[in-house]
Amino acid sequence: MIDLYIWIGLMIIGAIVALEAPDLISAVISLGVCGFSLVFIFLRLHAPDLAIVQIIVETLSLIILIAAILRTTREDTQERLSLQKVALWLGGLFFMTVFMLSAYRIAHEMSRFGHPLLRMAASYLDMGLMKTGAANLVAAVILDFRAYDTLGEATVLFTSVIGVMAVLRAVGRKKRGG
Amino acid sequence: MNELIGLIIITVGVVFDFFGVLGLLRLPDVYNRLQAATKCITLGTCGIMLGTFVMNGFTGLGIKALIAIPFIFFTAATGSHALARGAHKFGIKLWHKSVCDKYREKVTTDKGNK
Amino acid sequence: MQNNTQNTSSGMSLIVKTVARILAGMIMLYGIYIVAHGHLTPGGGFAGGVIIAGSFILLYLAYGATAADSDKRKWYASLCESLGIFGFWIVAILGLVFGTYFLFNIFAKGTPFHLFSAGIIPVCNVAIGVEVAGALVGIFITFAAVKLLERK
Amino acid sequence: MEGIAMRYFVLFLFAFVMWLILTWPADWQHIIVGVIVSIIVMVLFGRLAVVGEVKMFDPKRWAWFIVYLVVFIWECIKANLDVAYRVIHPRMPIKPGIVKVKTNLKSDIARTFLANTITMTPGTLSVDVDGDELYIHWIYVRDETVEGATKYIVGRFERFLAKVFE
Amino acid sequence: MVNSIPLFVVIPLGCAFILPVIGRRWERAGDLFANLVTVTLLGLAIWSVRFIRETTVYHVGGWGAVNGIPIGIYLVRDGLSIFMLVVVNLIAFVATLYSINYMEYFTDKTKYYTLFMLMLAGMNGVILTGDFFNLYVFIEIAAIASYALVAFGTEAEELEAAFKYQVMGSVGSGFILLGIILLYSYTGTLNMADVGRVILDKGASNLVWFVNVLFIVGFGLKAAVVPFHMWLPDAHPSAPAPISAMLSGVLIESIGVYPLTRIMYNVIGFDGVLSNILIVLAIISMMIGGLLALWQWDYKRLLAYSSISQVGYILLGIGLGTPLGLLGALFHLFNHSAFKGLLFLDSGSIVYSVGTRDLREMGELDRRMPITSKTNLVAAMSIAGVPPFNGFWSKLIIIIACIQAGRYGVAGWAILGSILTFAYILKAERYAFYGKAGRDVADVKESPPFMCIALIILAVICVVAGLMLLPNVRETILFPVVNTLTSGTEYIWRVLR
Amino acid sequence: MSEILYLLVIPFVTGVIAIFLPKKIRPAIETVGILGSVGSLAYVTYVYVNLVSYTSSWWRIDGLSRFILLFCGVFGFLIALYSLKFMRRFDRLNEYYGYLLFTIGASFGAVLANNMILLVGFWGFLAFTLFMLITIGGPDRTGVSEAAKKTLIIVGGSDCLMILGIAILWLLTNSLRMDSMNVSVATSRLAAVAFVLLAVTSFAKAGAIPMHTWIPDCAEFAPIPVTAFLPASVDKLLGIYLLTRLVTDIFALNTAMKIFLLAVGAFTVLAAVMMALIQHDAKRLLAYHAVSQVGYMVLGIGTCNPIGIAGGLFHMLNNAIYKGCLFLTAGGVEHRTGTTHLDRLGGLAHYMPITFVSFIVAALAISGVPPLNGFTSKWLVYQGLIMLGNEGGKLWIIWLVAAMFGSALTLASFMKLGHAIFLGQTPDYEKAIGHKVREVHWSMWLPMVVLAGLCLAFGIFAFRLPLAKLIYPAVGKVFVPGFWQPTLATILILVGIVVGFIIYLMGRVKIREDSLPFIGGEVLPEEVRVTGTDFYNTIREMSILRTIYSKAEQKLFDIYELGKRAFLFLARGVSYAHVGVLTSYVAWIFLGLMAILFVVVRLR
Repeated sequence: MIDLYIWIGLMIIGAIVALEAPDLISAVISLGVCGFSLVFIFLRLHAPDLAIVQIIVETLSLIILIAAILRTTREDTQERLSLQKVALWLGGLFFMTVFMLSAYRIAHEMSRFGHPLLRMAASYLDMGLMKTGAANLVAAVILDFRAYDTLGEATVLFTSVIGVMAVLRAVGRKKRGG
Repeated sequence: MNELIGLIIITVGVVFDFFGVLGLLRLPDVYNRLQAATKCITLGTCGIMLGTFVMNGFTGLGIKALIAIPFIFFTAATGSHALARGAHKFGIKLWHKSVCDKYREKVTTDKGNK
Repeated sequence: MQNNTQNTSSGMSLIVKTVARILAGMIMLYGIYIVAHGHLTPGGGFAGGVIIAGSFILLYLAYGATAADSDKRKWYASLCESLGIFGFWIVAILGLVFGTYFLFNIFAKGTPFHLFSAGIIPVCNVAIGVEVAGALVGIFITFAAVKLLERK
Repeated sequence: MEGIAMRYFVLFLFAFVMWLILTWPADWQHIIVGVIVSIIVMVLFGRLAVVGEVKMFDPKRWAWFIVYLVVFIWECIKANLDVAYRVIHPRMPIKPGIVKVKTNLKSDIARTFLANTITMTPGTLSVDVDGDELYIHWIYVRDETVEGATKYIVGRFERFLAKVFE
Repeated sequence: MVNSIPLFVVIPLGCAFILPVIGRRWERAGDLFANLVTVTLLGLAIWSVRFIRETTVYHVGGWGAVNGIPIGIYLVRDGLSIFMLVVVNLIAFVATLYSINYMEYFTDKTKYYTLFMLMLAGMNGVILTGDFFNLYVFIEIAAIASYALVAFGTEAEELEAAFKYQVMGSVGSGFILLGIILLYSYTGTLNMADVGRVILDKGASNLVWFVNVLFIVGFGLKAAVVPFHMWLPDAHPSAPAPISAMLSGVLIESIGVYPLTRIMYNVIGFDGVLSNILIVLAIISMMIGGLLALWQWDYKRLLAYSSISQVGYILLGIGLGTPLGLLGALFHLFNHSAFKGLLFLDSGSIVYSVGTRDLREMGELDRRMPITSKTNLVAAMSIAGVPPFNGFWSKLIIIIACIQAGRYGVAGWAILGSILTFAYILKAERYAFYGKAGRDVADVKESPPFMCIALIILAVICVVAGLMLLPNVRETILFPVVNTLTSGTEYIWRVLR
Repeated sequence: MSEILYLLVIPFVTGVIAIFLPKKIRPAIETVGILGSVGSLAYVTYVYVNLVSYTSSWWRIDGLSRFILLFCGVFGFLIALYSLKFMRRFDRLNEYYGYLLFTIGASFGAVLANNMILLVGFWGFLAFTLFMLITIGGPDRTGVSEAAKKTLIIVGGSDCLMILGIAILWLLTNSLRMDSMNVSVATSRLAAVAFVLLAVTSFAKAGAIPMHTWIPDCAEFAPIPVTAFLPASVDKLLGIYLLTRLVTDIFALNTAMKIFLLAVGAFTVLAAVMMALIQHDAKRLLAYHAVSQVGYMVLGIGTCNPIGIAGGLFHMLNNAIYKGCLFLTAGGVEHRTGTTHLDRLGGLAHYMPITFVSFIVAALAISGVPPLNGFTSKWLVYQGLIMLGNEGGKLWIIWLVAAMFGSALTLASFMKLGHAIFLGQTPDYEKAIGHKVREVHWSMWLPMVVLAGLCLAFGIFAFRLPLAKLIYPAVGKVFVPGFWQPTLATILILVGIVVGFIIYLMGRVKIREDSLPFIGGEVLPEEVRVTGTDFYNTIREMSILRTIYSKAEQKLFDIYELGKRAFLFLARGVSYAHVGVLTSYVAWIFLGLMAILFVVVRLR
C-alpha cells in the first residue's frame, strides 16, 4: 500500500510543479511525471490494460504538448508575485484542505480499496455470458444490461458533433438582430 | 525452447531500444536524435514483436505481433521523415558542427525564384 | 481525393502521402475488425470507430487541410454519423415494435465466442462504430475548415 | 480503365488477406464477414491504392523483392550497430549534414520505398523528396557532392527497387 | 400502457437522428418534424396525467431484478415525473411553434431543430430515469445540446457566453458525477431506489452527507442557485429566444431542481439540515437575482436574472418540506415555466422586430406590437404575482406555507423578493412598452403568425393556470404530485415492488 | 348567492366584451361601457334594496359592505358618463372601458368577499386595473409610464404584505372566513404584526402616509376620469372599508395599535396638506388633498369608538363625492384649456360658470365649511377624538389640534386654487391654445353638478339622509352629543378658518410689498403675470419648512424613492461581484461549496 502513496505523492508534486514552473517545457515534463506515475498506479492495481492505454495517451499528449510549445514559445511570461495570486493560492490551498478533510472523514466508510462492493455487479459477473452470449463482459454490460446508457453516450457524442458543427458555421444570422 | 529463443530475441530488442534511448540523450540535434530513435527503436520493437511471435507461435496473438512488424517499419520510417522535414521547415537549425545543408540552399533558392 | 493525389504543393511530402495511401485501407480494416469483435475481445464500437476515423484523418493530414475542406465530405461524415446512431436507435426500438421491451436483446444469442453471437450487441457495435467514425471525421473537417477560414 | 479496376482488386486481395491474418484461425463466419469488409475497404480506398499494382502478378518481381528484403534487413542491422557504435563511443564520431542525391526511379511507390529504405539504413535519414532529388540527413558525411552521395546512399538499393517496381 | 414510457425519449431522439439526413435537401423538414414530435409528446404527457396516482416502472431491455436487486436500468413514471413531463413538453411545443418563424433569420435551421430535439430528449430522459448514471448521461445530453444552442448565433459574445456556461456546467457535472461515484462505492448499485434502500439499511453516514453537499452544488449549478448562478445571465440571453425560453423555463428546472428534489426527498431522505441549507440558498437566490435584475438594461439579461430569483422561490417551497410548501413550489415551477417562457418569447419578438435588447432603445411598443405587448403584460403580471394570473397563486401558497411552517423571517424575505420582482419587471414593462421610444419605431411591425400563436397559447395558460387550484381539480392533478414527494422514501418500495 | 354572482358577472362580462371589441368602432365601445356601468349601478341598487344581509363561506353582505357597494356602482356610472366626451381623444378606448368595468366588478368582489383569499385576489386585481388605466395615459409618455410603474410597485408591493398578513391570520385562527375571526392584538405579537401589515395595505390603497406617494404622480399623469375614479373615490372606499373591517370585525385593538393609527392619520392630514400648499399643478394639488383627507378617515376609524368610525366612514363618502367633483372640474378645465398648470390659468369663472360653481361648492365642502357635508363628517371625527379623551389618555388633544389645523390649511390651499384657476388674471388663452374657452359638454358637467348637489344634500340633511340610511346600518346607531351646541369643536373650526385667512393674506401682503416697486405702472406682460401660486412661496420660504420642502422635492420622504435608492445601492454592490471573469466565477462556486460543507459540519 505504501508504494501507492508514494506514487500519488509524486503525482501531486508533479502537478504542483507543472502549475508553478516558470518554463513551459518544464511544466509539460512535470505533467508527464504526473501521468506516468498514474501508469505505475494502474500497474500496481492489476490493471495492465489501463496502464497501456495510459502510456499511449500520456506519450501522445506529451508529444503534442511539446510540439505545441515548440511551435509557440518556450518561455512563459514572467509574472510577479501579485496579491491576487497569493490570495488565489491561499484560497485554493484552503479549499483543498477543507475538501480533503471532508474526504478523509468519509474515506473509511467506502468499501475497502480494490475490493468493490458487489451488489449489482455480482449479477453481471454471474450471468453476463449466459444471458447475453457476449464473451466480452464489458460489451455485455454496456450494450445489453445498460444499453440505454450507451445509447445516451452515443447521443452525447452525436450532440457534441452536431453542436460543434452548428457553432462553427461561417454565417450565423441572416438579418439584423441580437 | 521457443520460449528461450523468444526471450533471447526480446532481450536483443530491448538492448537496441536502450541504445536508441542513449542516442536520444547523447546526440546533439533533432536530426541526429531522429536517426538514433528511428533505427534502434524500430529494430528493438521489431525484435520484441518477433520474440513474442516465437514464444506464442501461430496463435491470434503471435500472428498479430508478426504483422505488426512491417507496419512498424513503414510508419517509423515515414514518421521520422515527416518529423525531420517538419522540423526543418519550422526552422530548427542543424548542429553547429554540421558540414553542409543542401536542403536549406534549395529552400532559399526556391524562395528567391518566387 | 483523386484530384489531389499528384498535388505535391499542399500537405506533407510524397513519402508520407504514399504511405498514407497504402496504410489507410489497412487501418480501416483494423478498425472494422475491432468493431466487429467488440463482443468477443476488448474494444467495440467506440474504440473501433476512432480507428476508422483515424484512417480518414491520416489521409487528410497527409494531403493537407485543403483536401479535407469540402462541403460534400462534411456532409458524408455527418450522414455516416446520423445514420449510424439512427441504426442504433432502430435496433433499440425493435423491441418496442415487436412488443417486448425497449432495447430488448431481440436477436438470437448464438453460440458464445463466435462472431455471430450475442444478439444485438454486435449490431449496436457496428452502428456505434459508424457513428463515432463519422463524428470524428466530421469534427476534424469542421476544424480544418475553421483553420482555413482563419488563414484567409 | 483496366488499371483502376486492377487497383480495386489488388486492394481487395490485400484487405482480405489482412482480415484472415487478423482473425486467425478463420472460420466460415469470419470469411463471410471478411469478404464484406474487404469490399467496403475496396470501395472506399480503392481509388487511392498505389499506382503500378498491375505488375504484382509477375513472380520475377516477387523474387527480386525477396532479394531486396534480405539486403534491406542486413543493412538495417548494420545500421543499428553503426548507430549503437556512434552513440556508445565516448567522442561520438559524427559529422552530420544534409546532402542532395538523385534517383532514377520514377513511380511514387518506388521512390517511397527508396526513401524509407534510406531512412532505415546506416546514418541516413531522408528529409524531403522533390521530383527526382532526395535530401538526406547524413550522420557522417563522406561526400558532399551529389554524385558521390548518390553512389554511397542510393546505389545499394536503387537497382533492386527498379527491378521490383519499375 | 407501460410501453408509452420510453417513447418520451425515443421519439425526440429518433427525430434528432434522422433530421440531419433528411433536412439537407428539405428545408422545412425541421419545422414539420419537430412540431409533430412536440405535439405528440405533449399529447402523450397529457394522456399520462390519468396515471398520475400510480407508479409505473419500466425495465429497459427487460432486465428486471435478480434476487431483489435491480440489474438493468429502470424508468419510473410517477406523479412527479408526469407533472414535469407536462411542463417540459408544453414549453417545448410552444417553443417549436415559435421557432417556425423566429428561426428564419438564423442559418441552418435543421441543426437547430436537431439540437432542440436532443435537449428535449435529455430533459425527458432525466425526468423519467430511475438510475443514477443514466441521470448523469441524460443531464449531459441536455446540457451539451444547450451549450451549443446558446452559441447558435455564433457571434463573439455568444461564443463567450457558451464557453463560460460550458466550463461552469462541466464543474457542476463533475460534482454530480463525483457524488454518483461515491454513492456507487458506498452502495454498490446505481438504481436510485436500490441506493435509497441501502442507505436506509446502513443509515445516513458522513459519506451520504458529503454526497448531499456535492449534489446541492452540482444540481444547484445546473439550477443556477446563487452562488452557483454566474453562467446563467450570460448564457440565457445569448441563446435564440425559443431556446432562452426553454433554458430558463424548463431546463434549469428539469436538470437542476427536479433531480435535486427527487434525490433529496425520495432517495436520501429529507431532513432539517437540508431544509435549512436549501432555504438559505433560496433566499440568497431570490434577493441577489432580483437585485441584479433591477440593475439591468438588457431585457433578456434582466429576465435571466429574474429566473435566478424565481428558482429561489421554487427552492424555498421545496426547502420548507411541508405539503403546502411543496404544492407551492411545484405550482410555481409550472407557472415559472409558463410565464418565463412567455417573457423570453416576447423578448424574442421584440428582438425580431426592433432589433435590440436594450430597454432604453425600446418604447411605445404597445401600439406597434399589440399582441406582443399584451402577452408580455400577462406574463409580467404573472411573474409579479398579480391576481388572477398564475404567479399570484403560487406566491400566495409559498408565503402561506412559510408562515405555516413557522418561518416568519423567511416569509418576510419572500415578500421582499416579491416586491423586488414588481420593481424589475415593471421597469421592463415601462421601458419596453409604455415609455417613450428611444429610437424610431415607426416601421416596427407585429411578429409573424406562428410566433403570435405561440405567444397567445402561453398567455392563455398564464391566465387560466390558477384554475388548477380549484377544489376537485387540485385533488386530481396537484395533490398526487405532492404526495409523491411527501411520502418520501416510500418511493423505494413503489419502484422495487 | 346568485344575486351576488350576477353582481360580478355584469361588469366583468361587459368588460371583456369591451376589451375585445376592435379599437376602431368607438361608438360600440362607448355603448358597451355605458351599458355595463348602468347595468352594474342598476343591479347594485337592486341588491342594496333587497339584500340586507347575507353570509356564506365565500361572500358576505352586511351594513358596511352594502353602502360601499352602492357607491362603487354610483361612481362607476358617473365616471363612465364623464368619460364619454373626455376620453374621445384617447387611443386605447376599448381597454379603457374594459378596465373601468373590471374595476367596478373587482371592487364589488373585494367588498363582497368573505374569504381572505378572495379578498386579496380582487384587491390585487384592482391594482392591476389601476396600472392599466394609468398607462392609457396622457401626452407625456415617460411620466405616464413612470407613474404607472410607481403605482403598481407601491400598491402591488403592499398586496404582498397583505398576503403575509392573511397568512398570519390563517395561522392564528385556522380559518380564512372574515366573519368568523376575532383576533385580539394584545394576545400575541403575531397578531399585532398581522394587523400592521393589513393596515399598511389599506393605507396603500387609500393613500395614507407613508404609502401615499403614488397618488400625486398618478393624478398628474393619468387621465382625469381615472384619477377621479380610482385614487380619489373607489380606492379610498376600499381602503377605508378594509380598515374599518379590521378595526371592527377582525381585530380587537389595544392602545398601542390605536395610537399607531391615530398617529398615521394625524401625520397624513398635516404633511399632505403642507405639500398641497406648494404645488403648481392643479391635479397634483388635488391629489395631495386626497391624501390629506385620508388622514381624517384614519383618525376617525383609529378612535375605535362608534362616533369616530361613523365619522370616518362618512368622511370617506363625502371625500369621494367632493374629491370626485373637484377632479372632474379640474378635468373640465384641462379639457378646455389643455393644461392644469396653475401658472398658466386664471379667470376661468367667467367662461365656465357651471364648473366654477361646482368647484366652489366642493372646495368649501372639503375645507369643512358648514353646512356642507365635509363639515359634518369632520365634526363627527372631532367628536370621536374627544370621546377618546373621555375614555382616558392624554394624546387625544394632539390629534384634535392636528386635524383642525389641517382643516385650516386645506381652506387656505383651496383659496389659492380657486384664485389661480377661476379668478385672478386671465392669460391669453387664444394665443396659448388657439380657440376660445367654453363651458364643457353637458355629459361632463352633469356629473360635477350631481356631485356638488350631493355635497349640499349630504351636508344639509346629514343626519336624516346619509348617516341614517348609510352609516348607522354599518356601525350601529350613534348618539351624537349636542350637535348645535357651541362646543370646543365648532369654535376650533372657526378658529381654523380664520387662521387660513390669515395665512392667505400673509402671502398676499408680502408679495405686494416685494413686487409692486418693480412692476411700477406698466401694463403687465404675459411673462410677469402674478399668479396664484406665487403667493404661497412665502410659506415655502419659512426657514424650517424650507429645508423640509426641499428634501421633499428631492423625494426624500417618498417610500418608493427610498426603497429604490436602497435597492439600487445594493444592486450596484452585488453587480460588482459579476465581473465576467470566469476564474472568479469558478472561485465563487468553490466558495459556495465550502460554505455548505461548513454548514453541514456545524449542523451535524
